Amino acid sequence: MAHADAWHICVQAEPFEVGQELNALQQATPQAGAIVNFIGLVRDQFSPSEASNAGADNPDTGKGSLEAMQIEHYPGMTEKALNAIAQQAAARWPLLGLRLIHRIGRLEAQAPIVLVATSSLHRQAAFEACAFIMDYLKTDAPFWKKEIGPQGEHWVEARATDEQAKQQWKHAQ
Amino acid sequence: MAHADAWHICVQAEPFEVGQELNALQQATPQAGAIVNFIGLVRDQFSPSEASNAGADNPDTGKGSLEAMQIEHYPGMTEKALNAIAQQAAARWPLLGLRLIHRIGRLEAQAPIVLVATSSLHRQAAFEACAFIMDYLKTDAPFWKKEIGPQGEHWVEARATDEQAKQQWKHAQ
Amino acid sequence: MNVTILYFARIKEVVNYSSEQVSLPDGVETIIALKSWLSGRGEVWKKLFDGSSVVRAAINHELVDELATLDEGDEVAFFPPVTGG
Amino acid sequence: MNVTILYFARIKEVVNYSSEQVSLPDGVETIIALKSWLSGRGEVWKKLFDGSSVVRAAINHELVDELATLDEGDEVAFFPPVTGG
Repeated sequence: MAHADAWHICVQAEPFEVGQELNALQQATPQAGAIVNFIGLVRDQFSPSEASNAGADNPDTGKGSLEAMQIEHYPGMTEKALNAIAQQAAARWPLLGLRLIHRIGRLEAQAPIVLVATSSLHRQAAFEACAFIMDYLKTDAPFWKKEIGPQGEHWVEARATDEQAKQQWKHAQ
Repeated sequence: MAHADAWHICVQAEPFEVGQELNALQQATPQAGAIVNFIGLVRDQFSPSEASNAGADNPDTGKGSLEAMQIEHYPGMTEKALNAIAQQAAARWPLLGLRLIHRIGRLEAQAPIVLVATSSLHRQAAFEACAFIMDYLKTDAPFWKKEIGPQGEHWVEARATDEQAKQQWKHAQ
Repeated sequence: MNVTILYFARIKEVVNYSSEQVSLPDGVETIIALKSWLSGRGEVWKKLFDGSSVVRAAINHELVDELATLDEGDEVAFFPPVTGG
Repeated sequence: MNVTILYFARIKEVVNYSSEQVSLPDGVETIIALKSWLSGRGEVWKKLFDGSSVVRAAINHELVDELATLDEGDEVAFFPPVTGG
């Protein structure tokens, strides 16, 4: 926590450059021995629909190639939710720094959506904090994805496995 | 596994550019939804010595600022060990691609030593495989580090926690 | 009691509102009472809050449960389970 | 039986060899027998293999335990626990 810019949380439409973000984190935390980074990307296929919803909007949901993803969020609440998640992680692991960037708006297939990078003295803290932040982001941060393909669009369904992933952190330790 | 260059394992003296490596992995695995990356860095402090060894070579071990790290390895065995670790990870998780780069020779404080990047459809596989590879690398790949400071140098001691981290994968699943 | 209500994602499209300001009658003082009151607007609203799909609620940017109470000037939001990351 | 022995890291510095070719007498056919035979070279060697510090062994690039057997032409390596990453 030596440098003010060791903690960076941002919601933005603009692309980010992964190498640049990791270099910035590394330079802001010169004591770091371990940096772990997660990048979430727009897949080039539609995500599988829940059975209850399959074909409701669009007979083609669940298969076919995806053109883009539209990401909506709740301005004001999003920033608070991301900060709260980061604070929980910092209370649980000895983090030196963090970069958390989530994009919004229209993103083309294969574009990066989210970057979470954690910096710590040792690898275990960096790995666990990074996975923790992603698991909480998936269930607590107000973002919604809509997939757009040649034959229509549909909202991505929340996955039960994401809620389970978060719950595991409550039982751990 | 669509692209031959989705799997890249390398031991090298040269620095690597993290952004470039991650872009290469992303481009080689266009179906990826998740990329997880670990970077191990030369810390700017001496690592703590084991009690049994403290001050044996050098009264200053265990504290003071570190100038550089010298990394020795066992050519021939190293490459085999890294490939074997990567194969174990690929057998256990549905990986789309992997980059594993370990540097050797003299590295200055804060220089990156090792990069492990895993690419998968979903984040859990990418996170677990990346952590698994690092845990096995720490105990199975024949690298040895010597820390060099203003008042001398000393070999880094193996940490019991690294062996424990590896053992946990044998009990899991 | 006056509150602002925001709608997001699929719910915004279903109700065709992104936000509105409403004056609540006496007795509508919790999330569940608000859902019930909004259900009286017609078929679309009734179906939205009939429990067939999950609708999350936030008050002033904090996720809350059904029994959370409303205060004058609150910003309430309704949205589906989140899908970011 | 002729084998090549390699030494790494702290062990290389202690014995002052990085590699050597040796002709083993009959009966020296395992890692533990080789350690014992090398210990006969003097104080430095004896201390190295007396169990006070861990010495790992590999045969032809594979980590092995003390009871692993040697064959003609094998490349044997002795080194401390690894510390990469």
